[in-house]
Amino acid sequence: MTEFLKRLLRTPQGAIGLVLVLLVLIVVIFGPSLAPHDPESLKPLARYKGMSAAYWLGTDQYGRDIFSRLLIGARATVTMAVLATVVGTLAGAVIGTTSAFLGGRADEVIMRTIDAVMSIPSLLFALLIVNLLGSSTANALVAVAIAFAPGMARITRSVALSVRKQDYVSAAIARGESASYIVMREMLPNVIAPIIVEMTIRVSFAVMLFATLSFLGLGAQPPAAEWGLMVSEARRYMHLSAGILVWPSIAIALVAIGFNLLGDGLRDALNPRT
Amino acid sequence: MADLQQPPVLDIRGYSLDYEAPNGTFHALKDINLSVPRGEILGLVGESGSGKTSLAWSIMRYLPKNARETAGTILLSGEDLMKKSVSEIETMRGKRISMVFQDPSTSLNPTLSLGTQLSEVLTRHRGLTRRQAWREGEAMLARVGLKTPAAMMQRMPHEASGGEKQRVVIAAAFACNPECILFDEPTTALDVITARQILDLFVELQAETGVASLYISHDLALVARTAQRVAVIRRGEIVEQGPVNAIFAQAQQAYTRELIAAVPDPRRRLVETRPDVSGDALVKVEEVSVHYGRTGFFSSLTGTRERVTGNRAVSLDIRRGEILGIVGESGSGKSTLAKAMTGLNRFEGRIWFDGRPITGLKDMDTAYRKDVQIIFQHPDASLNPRQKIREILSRPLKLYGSAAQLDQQIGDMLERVRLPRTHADRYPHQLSGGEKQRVAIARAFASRPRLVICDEITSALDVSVQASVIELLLDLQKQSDTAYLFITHDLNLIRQIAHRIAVMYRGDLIEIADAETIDSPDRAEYTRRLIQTVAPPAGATHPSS
Amino acid sequence: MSASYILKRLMMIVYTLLVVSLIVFAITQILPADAAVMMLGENATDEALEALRQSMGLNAPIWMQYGQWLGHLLQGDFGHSLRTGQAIGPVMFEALGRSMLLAVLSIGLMLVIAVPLGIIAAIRRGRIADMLVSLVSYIGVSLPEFVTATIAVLVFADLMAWLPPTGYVPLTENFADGLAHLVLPVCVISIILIAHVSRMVRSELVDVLHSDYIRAARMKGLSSGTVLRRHALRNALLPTITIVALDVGYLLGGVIVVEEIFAIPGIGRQLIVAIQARDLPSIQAGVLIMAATYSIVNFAADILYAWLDKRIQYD
Amino acid sequence: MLAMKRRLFLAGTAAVLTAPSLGFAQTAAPAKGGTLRVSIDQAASVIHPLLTRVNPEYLITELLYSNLTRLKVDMSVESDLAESWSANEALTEWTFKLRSGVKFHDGSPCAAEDVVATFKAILDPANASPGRNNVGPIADVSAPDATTVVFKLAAAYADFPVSVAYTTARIIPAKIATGDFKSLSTKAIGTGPFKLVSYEPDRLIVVERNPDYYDPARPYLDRIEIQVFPDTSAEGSAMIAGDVDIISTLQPTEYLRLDGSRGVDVLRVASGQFCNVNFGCDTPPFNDPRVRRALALTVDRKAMVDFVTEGFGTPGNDTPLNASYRFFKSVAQRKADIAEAKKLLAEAGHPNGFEATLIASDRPAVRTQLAVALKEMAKEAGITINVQTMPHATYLEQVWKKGSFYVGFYNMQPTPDGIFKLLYTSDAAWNETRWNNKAFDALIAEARGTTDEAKRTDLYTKAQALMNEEVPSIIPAFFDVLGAKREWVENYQVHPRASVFRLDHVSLSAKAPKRG
Repeated sequence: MTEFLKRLLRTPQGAIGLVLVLLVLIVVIFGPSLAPHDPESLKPLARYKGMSAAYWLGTDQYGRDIFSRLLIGARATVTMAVLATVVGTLAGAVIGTTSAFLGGRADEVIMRTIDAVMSIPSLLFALLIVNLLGSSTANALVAVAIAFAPGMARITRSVALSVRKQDYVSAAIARGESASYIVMREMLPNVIAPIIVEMTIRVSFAVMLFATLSFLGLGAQPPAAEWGLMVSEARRYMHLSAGILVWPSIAIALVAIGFNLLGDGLRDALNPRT
Repeated sequence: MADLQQPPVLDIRGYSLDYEAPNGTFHALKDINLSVPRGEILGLVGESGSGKTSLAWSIMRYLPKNARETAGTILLSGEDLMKKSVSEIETMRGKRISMVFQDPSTSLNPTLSLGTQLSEVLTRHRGLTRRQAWREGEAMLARVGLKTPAAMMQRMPHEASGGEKQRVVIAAAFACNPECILFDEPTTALDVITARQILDLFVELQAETGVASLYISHDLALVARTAQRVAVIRRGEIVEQGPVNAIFAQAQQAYTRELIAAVPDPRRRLVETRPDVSGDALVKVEEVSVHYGRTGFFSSLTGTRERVTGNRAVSLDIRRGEILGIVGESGSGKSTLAKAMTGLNRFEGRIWFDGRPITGLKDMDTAYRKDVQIIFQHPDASLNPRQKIREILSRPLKLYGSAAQLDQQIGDMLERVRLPRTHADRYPHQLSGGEKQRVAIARAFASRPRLVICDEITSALDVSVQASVIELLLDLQKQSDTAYLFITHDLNLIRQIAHRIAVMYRGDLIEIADAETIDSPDRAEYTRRLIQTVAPPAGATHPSS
Repeated sequence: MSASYILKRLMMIVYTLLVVSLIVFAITQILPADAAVMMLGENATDEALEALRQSMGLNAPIWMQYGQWLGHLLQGDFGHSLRTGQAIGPVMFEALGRSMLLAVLSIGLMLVIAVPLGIIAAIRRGRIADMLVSLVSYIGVSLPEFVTATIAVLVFADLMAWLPPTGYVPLTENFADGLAHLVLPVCVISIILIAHVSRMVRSELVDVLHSDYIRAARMKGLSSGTVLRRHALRNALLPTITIVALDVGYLLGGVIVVEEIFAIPGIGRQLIVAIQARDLPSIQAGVLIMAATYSIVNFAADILYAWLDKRIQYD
Repeated sequence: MLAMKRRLFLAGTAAVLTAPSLGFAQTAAPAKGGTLRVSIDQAASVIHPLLTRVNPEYLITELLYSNLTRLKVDMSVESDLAESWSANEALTEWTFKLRSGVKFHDGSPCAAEDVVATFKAILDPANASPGRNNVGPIADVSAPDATTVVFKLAAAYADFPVSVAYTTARIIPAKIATGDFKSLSTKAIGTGPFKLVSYEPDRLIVVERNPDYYDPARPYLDRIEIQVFPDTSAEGSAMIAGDVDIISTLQPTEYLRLDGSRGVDVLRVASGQFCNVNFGCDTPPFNDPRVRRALALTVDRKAMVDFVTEGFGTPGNDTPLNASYRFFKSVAQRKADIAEAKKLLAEAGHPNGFEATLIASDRPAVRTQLAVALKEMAKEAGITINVQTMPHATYLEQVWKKGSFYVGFYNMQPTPDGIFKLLYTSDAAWNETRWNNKAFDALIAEARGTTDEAKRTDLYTKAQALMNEEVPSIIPAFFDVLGAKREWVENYQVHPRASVFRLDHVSLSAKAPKRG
């Protein structure tokens, strides 16, 4: 483990990514207790304030402290993105691994169907699902997870197929092991590493997908401090105070970059070639 | 023959090479002294990791960034290659010194025609126009024994066979009449008969051009047949060098002697027992055919069928306690039978095991599984890298036997294959290749099986390791009277250990013969060609026997 | 590549569209909206609604409605919009044309920038140039389109006044003005793709440069330039075709947001309006057309790839 | 604030108007010609003049069609197709005299039978015209001769000439009104100042001057291009860049942005447009007036005006009337009083407050802003409000008129009667609060038949007081109607009704860019 960490920290991507993601995690965990102001209380006299000692990043259209909102919103934003990605990945991983293990007709039908689903752009798919379920954070989560699942199924399957060809799986079959043992104990642990890399990178896509859903009015609900919602609400007020738009954008960008870098770093660390 | 009056074409003096790794410096080559005069083939023999390929790249001046050359010189006809600039080296490569690689299917660019890849050497170094180079290329292909050179020039790599591709690579290496050519295991990726043809071609061309050749190989037998002199390299150091005959006759170093002893020699039989021929055979294989590939859903709609035959109606039997060898080239269907018998492939026909009919996966119950075990070629692949040895070895115990006193049993299993009990807590990647294969063997023997299928289990191992694994297998066989189905492409090896040998060719079983009489002249034509091709090293004697 | 391969791929497209049609039909059936209410509005009487439902066949079993819908589709009839009453087919295809113009320009711009960036990064692997290219990529993929679009309009239209901020002018109407209106949206769409494709080109090229045949080509004494041009680039760039085709899916999604902000009446905008207005036939048609576009682009990419890469053998 | 002219218009006479009577000095005759670009903030999905539902659609049908009368900026009516009109003593029968020689765009004459057919079509439930509830209590309509139309009303209605100016009471040819009614969804045959050139609902609607318009002087413009901008920020950018000449509906934030931009005039008029928080008065806990009043008492109306309108508005007093309406007299302004609110809650059996989900559709954005602000204000009194936003279409389908706690948004109506009858009487077209207060109904009905201005004002004031007491909906703020135009656009004013645009009076100055 420590050796792996060393490998990860050796690449600049891995090092910066890890630092950024750790920073984000700290904010997620301790953000609410660190926030200097109530993120929801309206202050008619303190609207559109710039950066100051009292309001580090200024205030928004309702006079709410942007810094506090960012600290508290991290939980909604990052947790949601991670959760949606994890759920989507798990669903995809189960479908992909099962399809690879079943092989034959079943595999072909599953994969063609997955292809078909993937021909609907994931944003559009998410839009349809949120419309179907009604707009709320939880539904957006489901939508993003569903939108991610086919892609992850595809990736998992290709990894799983290469694992399935490995002799240790043949050995397990020849030994007469049960299908569930083979999938769970022999295949999955070896499929997981590349999946984690892909998943890490997808967290940043999820953050953006959530933000975009919020922009289209289908994600988190006001007055939530979800960052994507903050940005999309801020678009209307950006000419009055740029900070409302800029700070949450930077926050989103940092998370996206952090997970992207970490994913690339993990990939390099797991790949003996580089 | 070597011209000893001239200074050597390739002269390496006191050369040392280090690699800077994150966890310290790795000394890849230490004080190497080698020289190859014009007209000579110097064989460089070493096991994997010995540094023989590093040396080749040093000579070609193609080293990774973390390489540090700490001492020595590399001279080509007296010019110090280490002092040449990049562009000077680029004009020398291919023209004055060239290289032939192990696997022609990866060393040729898949998207360029063979002709393009051959003629580009000529346009680059001999200043020919593209048209001239193309014509010259056709002539070269004729020279390397290709039947239709004009057509071959037009072909893409995937449209040519391995042997044909390697001939093109050799043609390119000889194209500019270089002073020196490095051959890096040029036949390892080829089938035995093709390999022999390529080797013959190389020897012929070498004699014709008198090029100084460094022939790098792990195969001592092969080197002995090709080279005039041989150098043995081990852990970055030249252990011993000298004329082939001298080395084989009286090796000075123990390591060299070990290497020589490990080379399989059919004249030295390792089994004395004979299987019990009375009573029924343990396994009877009746008309078993295997077809690969399946008709896809969409293909079936469009009427395309995609089926490849792996085995055609193979029939044979294995007696109790017998070692039955199966030999054949890659693609001959020898592993297919193993997969059919272990339920990894569907098959048609019937297999009788101990009087019980097995027609497919559904008949392979726990009792059958317990009795029939398989060991694979690559221990790296057959041991799950995420499981500890303990878990790997516990599976057969849990599946077939009693899982009581697991640790005790696992320890005993490790000892049976001559591994320390403490290895149970290790992961596969913490073991060497030979150790891993021993673990795989231990796993197979855990259930006290009556038949163990060994699918090329030694071909990924170095010769010395191979010898010890074979010894272990034979010992286990003696103890438990297990029957082996021993699949290999190495005829010499199987002639040492098998009772009977089945020869397969392109999915067909050619014949089954007693190991001792396999070289009799009234064998099938293919068998005879095979025997001829892999004749044991002529001058070799066996000091240890 | 044989005719039967092409036939097989075409049948996959048919299957894809069938699955998509089922999904989209299912979703639109469950969507909380009553087509009759959508058509007649909030002021309709119950009798009028019932009469309309009857005439639209909304009271028939779902599978029959699906069959009817599919039957009309096969005759090229996408039905009429519940919102505007116009025939959907012509409207959607005209919108698709505008989106495709946007998409093609974006892909073009992306290729012109991303491929050289990827090549530079691969050759200069681990050096400053590589880091810079990575940095650009990371920033490119770090912001959602609606933010980049907002910033782009703010900077290049409002502040600098170099470009028209928004709107759509058909190229046939006024070519220069039409093109000027497309610059910002095309740039916004390209950014994420540039990041993705330049990284793919880089990693493909790095892989190829590490391959045996590149080493073999070097050992023939070919200069680095020749090796790169003749041996490496072709092999590294071929897979880009497939990647770009797969990115079309992402592009079609991005188009939704970009068209919304830049007021481009493309298919993405049509879909958003349709979804917001619960215009079910338009949603169905729009999603189906998008999926078909994606499938056909990928089919074309496969054919192109196979044509360029002789190695690939199809049954 | 516009000074409202108040005069009774029982009978109007059609002076031939050469200039709009807007109360400001007309410097020179308007220049003729030119192309005007107008932006709208959502697609104009419907151009059927009897079926339109939103402001951008009204803008288009106003250009293409005529009513019998039309609203001026001061909310009084002037002649359109009708030259003059009069009523009987009881205000139950109204006679309109039509202009002669008016032609539809297809060249056919427009006569009384067309008017009759149009109103019959509006009233036909099968056509589901939104105007059915807004054109007054018409019992019968007939055409004694080619230029006379007589309306018989079911009850006295003083505001009838205003109600025929309603946005969906545009006159269409009789052969369409009785024949292929739907055909006007994609084409336009009206008598309006402009003719339809092209119609792409989501992008661009183009109209050109109708040379046969009944007033030879108007319109001044040759052509109007109406462009759809789904994104308000982009719309503002287009105005700054000079790509559009008029923004028909402007958000307060964009107003602040455009204010001071070179070449741009921002426009503002106080209005009776408002957002309200509707209670289902038949659903607990909102069936208790004390609960409704308690919530109303939590609202800091001044702050609300700031939050929701950026200051472009006026505080509301939980009644739909304000100074922009005729017959308005203010009742005592409600102020935030948390202590009183808590007391009322305790009396109503909610000493610890209560929890409720407030639904706000996503368009326009002020609904959400209002909900968020209310959530915070109500917190003080221990009321927990969860805000739920949803797409407008879902809202219309699932919540509007059905929900019991949601945010509404309404244009100013031409008359007090218009707004009360639209939303608050028991027989209101959209009786979303289900308040069903008989005393209130009686007051409104009485006012309908009253011509005396003072008496009418008194009746409406009583109605207001009743609403203020019972609070069927909280009306925390009224919005100013905002707009913007380029300097070169002349004679354009934003209309407090927000759905009236009068672009036929607009002209372009010499500074305007020439457009092909």
